[in-house]
Amino acid sequence: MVEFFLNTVKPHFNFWVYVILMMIGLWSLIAKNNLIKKMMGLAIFQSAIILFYVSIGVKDGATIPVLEHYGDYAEKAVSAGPDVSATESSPAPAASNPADAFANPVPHVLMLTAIVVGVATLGVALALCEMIFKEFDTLEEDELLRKIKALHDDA
Amino acid sequence: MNPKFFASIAVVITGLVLLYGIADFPTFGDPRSPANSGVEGGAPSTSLYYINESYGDTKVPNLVTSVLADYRGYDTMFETVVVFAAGIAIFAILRCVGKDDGAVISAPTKNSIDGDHNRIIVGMTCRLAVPVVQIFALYVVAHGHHSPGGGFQGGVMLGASFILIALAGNLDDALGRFSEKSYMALASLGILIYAGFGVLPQVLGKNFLDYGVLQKILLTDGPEMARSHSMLGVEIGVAITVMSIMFAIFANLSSRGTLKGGL
Amino acid sequence: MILSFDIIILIFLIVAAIISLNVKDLLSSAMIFGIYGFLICLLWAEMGAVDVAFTEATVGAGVSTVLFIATILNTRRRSSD
Amino acid sequence: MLEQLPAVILLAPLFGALLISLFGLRERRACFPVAFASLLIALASAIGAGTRAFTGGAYDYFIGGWEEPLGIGIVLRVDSLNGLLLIAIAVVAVLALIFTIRPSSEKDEGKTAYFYILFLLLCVGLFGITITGDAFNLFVLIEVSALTSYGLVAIGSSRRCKMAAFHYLLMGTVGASFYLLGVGYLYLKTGSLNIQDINTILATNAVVSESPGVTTAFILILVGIWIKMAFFPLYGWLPNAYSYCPSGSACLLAPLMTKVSVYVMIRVMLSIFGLEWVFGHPGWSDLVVWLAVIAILAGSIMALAQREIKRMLCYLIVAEIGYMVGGAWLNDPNLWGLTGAFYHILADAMMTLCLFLTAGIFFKYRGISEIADLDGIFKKMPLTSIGFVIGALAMIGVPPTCGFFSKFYLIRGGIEGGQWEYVAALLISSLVNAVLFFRIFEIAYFGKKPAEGHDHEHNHEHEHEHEAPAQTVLPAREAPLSALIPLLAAAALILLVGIFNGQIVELIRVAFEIPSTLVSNLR
Repeated sequence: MVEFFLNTVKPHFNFWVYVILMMIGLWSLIAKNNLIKKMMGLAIFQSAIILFYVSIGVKDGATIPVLEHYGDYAEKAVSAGPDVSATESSPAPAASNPADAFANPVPHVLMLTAIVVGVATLGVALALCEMIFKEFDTLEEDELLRKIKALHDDA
Repeated sequence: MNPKFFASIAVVITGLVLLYGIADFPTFGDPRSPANSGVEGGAPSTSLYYINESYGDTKVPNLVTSVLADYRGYDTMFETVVVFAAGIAIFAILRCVGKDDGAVISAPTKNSIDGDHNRIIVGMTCRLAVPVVQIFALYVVAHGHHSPGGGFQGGVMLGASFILIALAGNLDDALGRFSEKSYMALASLGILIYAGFGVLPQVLGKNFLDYGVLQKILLTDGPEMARSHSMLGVEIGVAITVMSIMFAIFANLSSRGTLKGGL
Repeated sequence: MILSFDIIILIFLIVAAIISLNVKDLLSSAMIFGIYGFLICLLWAEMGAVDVAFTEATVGAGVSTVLFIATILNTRRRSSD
Repeated sequence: MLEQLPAVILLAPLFGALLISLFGLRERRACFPVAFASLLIALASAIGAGTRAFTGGAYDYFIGGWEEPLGIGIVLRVDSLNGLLLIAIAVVAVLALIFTIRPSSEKDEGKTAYFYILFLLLCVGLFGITITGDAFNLFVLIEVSALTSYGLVAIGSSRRCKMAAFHYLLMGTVGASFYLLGVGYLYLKTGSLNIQDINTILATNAVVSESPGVTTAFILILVGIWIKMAFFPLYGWLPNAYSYCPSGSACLLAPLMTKVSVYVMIRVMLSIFGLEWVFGHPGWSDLVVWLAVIAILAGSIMALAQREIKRMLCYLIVAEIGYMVGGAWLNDPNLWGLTGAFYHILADAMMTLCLFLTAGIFFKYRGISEIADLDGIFKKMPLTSIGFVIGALAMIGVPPTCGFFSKFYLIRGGIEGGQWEYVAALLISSLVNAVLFFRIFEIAYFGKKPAEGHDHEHNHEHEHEHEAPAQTVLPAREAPLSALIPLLAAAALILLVGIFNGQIVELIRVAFEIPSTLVSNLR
């Protein structure tokens, strides 16, 4: 058990947790009855994807992707190119490439976009929830389906 | 068929597929992984290019800002368009202009967050907090080149400051400062600023969003500084749109589209 | 990145997700969802993704919780599950 | 100026939408001309950009001028495949827009500006999906088109469209999220987001392309797109969303949304993973083709059971999706099948537009939503009926409409791939379509007046548009020009796409890199 954890789970711990969060979100998306609970499930589902992406860009011992945060790296990188060895003040353990001192910025950029998309979707969904409540006076899915079916039978 | 049973099966299958894919991932935090430094034997990944070259290209120390607003600026423009589209979709769904719809809803909501006895303290605290929040939000927008932050975060904070006014006092108070007409105009103005910074280089004979050529207009030392300044302009556009739409979404959601009463 | 910190936050994250989905009072559920957003914001900051953390703090813990609360107060507070 | 055209295609509708949101709320009459002008500009630049790709081969447009090294910026790539699709989208959008000149009722007046903004932004999203060369940018544009289509579905005043839109939103978001996740797996394995770059890495690096991570990425992307396009087991959202939304929205959504998703699937198979990689996995093709067969049969059978015109058309869309997915997945990258699938995207966009326009006209101007109420409609609305007949014949697959040629290519692909179940399903589906539409022709031409017809005909969620309780009382009145022009244009396009199928297929084959000697055999 412990060995399995150390060998299989620990090197990919973030990825395992992302799968678990994703399963929680997806399950409540399908199985929960209340529409707002469904939306919470969807939000958790999306944040799991963000967790996955951000985990891609993590480097051991790297700092945040702001060059100023790191002394005169910017000038050095520009003047000497990517071949200079790690600077003295580097907290990175024997980084062979100075670029290893910074986390990968690409997933961060992508996830900024994804978070925005997520909140936009959430807003539209909540607006739909309010309209559904106004029309049918409930947000429970089984009741809604019953009322819609009654509507259809009347017609 | 029981939906919970069905859900469990679907979720377990998805989880197994995902775990199958994880099995041969590089170790978490490995700087030599393909995403961080390129496929073995292939060209170095783009992230290395950004870390090594983007300061020379754009003179912006915050890599996320430079990638977001310049290299992948096209994405960011559509991210703003997504926010705008969501706002318009919400107005289309909720906004009721007719009079008959308003009458049903204007009944007082019984389960508001607090009673009247807290109103004065909360109101005064928020009144003091709002200017500070707004100043900080402007700082976040303007300082996105050098520190975490940028148009989107600053825009959300500006929007949140108006939401704070609406939450502490009432919605009419906030709408008095930021009316429907102005948030519609500002929302489209923001994207117009962004797209304008994209179209201007086209007029000057370069590709869409090629800020470097703007040095003739912005009178900067070289294309790098032109990119840096254009990024600031673009971030301001994003902030304006996001601020208006965030507040507009709250105003419509909290009043069920009537823009009267609120929470 | 600090692995022990990472693991602790991730475990809290799962707990917060499960609780927020299982509380029957939607208003408390939304508040716990705000806590979830804040935890995940801490996680981003700890993983070096400061810009994402900033966005998550303003959006996940801030605006989306407010939107949830606005909707819940305009609809019904109790949920059947 | 000519090299700027790929960007102009997107920018024209975007600026149109912004202009409407700045001025359209006050000046409602300005909305339509602005939208129309911007879509015409988009159409013109789509034709320009497409022509350049047809004559000079595929070319790139680097956003921001970031060319080297490949993948640091975002690139728009136009080849003959998406050149054709761009023109088709622009044409369908223009025609659907003309149909919306007259708002369907008084109550919708206040939402006119919002409707046009969403309409134009949806076009922006669809153009962007078609033209982009970046895997993540594709996700962002999918979300642009998705959010606007939720708004377009929910903008109607019927009671049920909100619930339909909510389900559509849940399914659509899950689909887009799966796609995003798949792109993440690919990014983790290859370190790139550029479609061309990923393709090169997968083609040259066997270690990467055989890893389980890439396989998972493919499965996730495929499932995500299948949810978006309503492929068989995941189609649940489509009939409600498209049949309860307003007619104006349906005429844009039904022809385009699912077809563009099919295009994305073909693009993923062709340009990201490469056909050799996809068909290098034995068994996948058979599995997907069997799913497609089930989709075709299920869609056709459920279409037979429907009483409402729009719902029947929605289930036909489910069947048509089966055609295209099955055609694209026929054995050993089957060139006939792929060509047929892509040609069917264009053909089906026109056919669906034509039929949804007719359904919209019947509903909007006569208040008819059920098949049984169509009796004698051919005599009352002869021009509308011509359009309807042409659309229906194309759906059945009668030459020289485009429906015949696409089915011809697909069936030939099925025979060459040796997948007879697909051929059989296609033939059965054509037969079912024939039964369906000839039943309607019978009712509409000879008139059938059963006593049971009046009990169930009025769904009261459509009450806002029901100005005609008894159809027989109405005088013989043709639909107005604003509805007839797009309908007849769509009908003409069905015939034109059919007659000029040789040229179109040649263009499609160029993209699949097939020597054009094969094409000459088919004529």
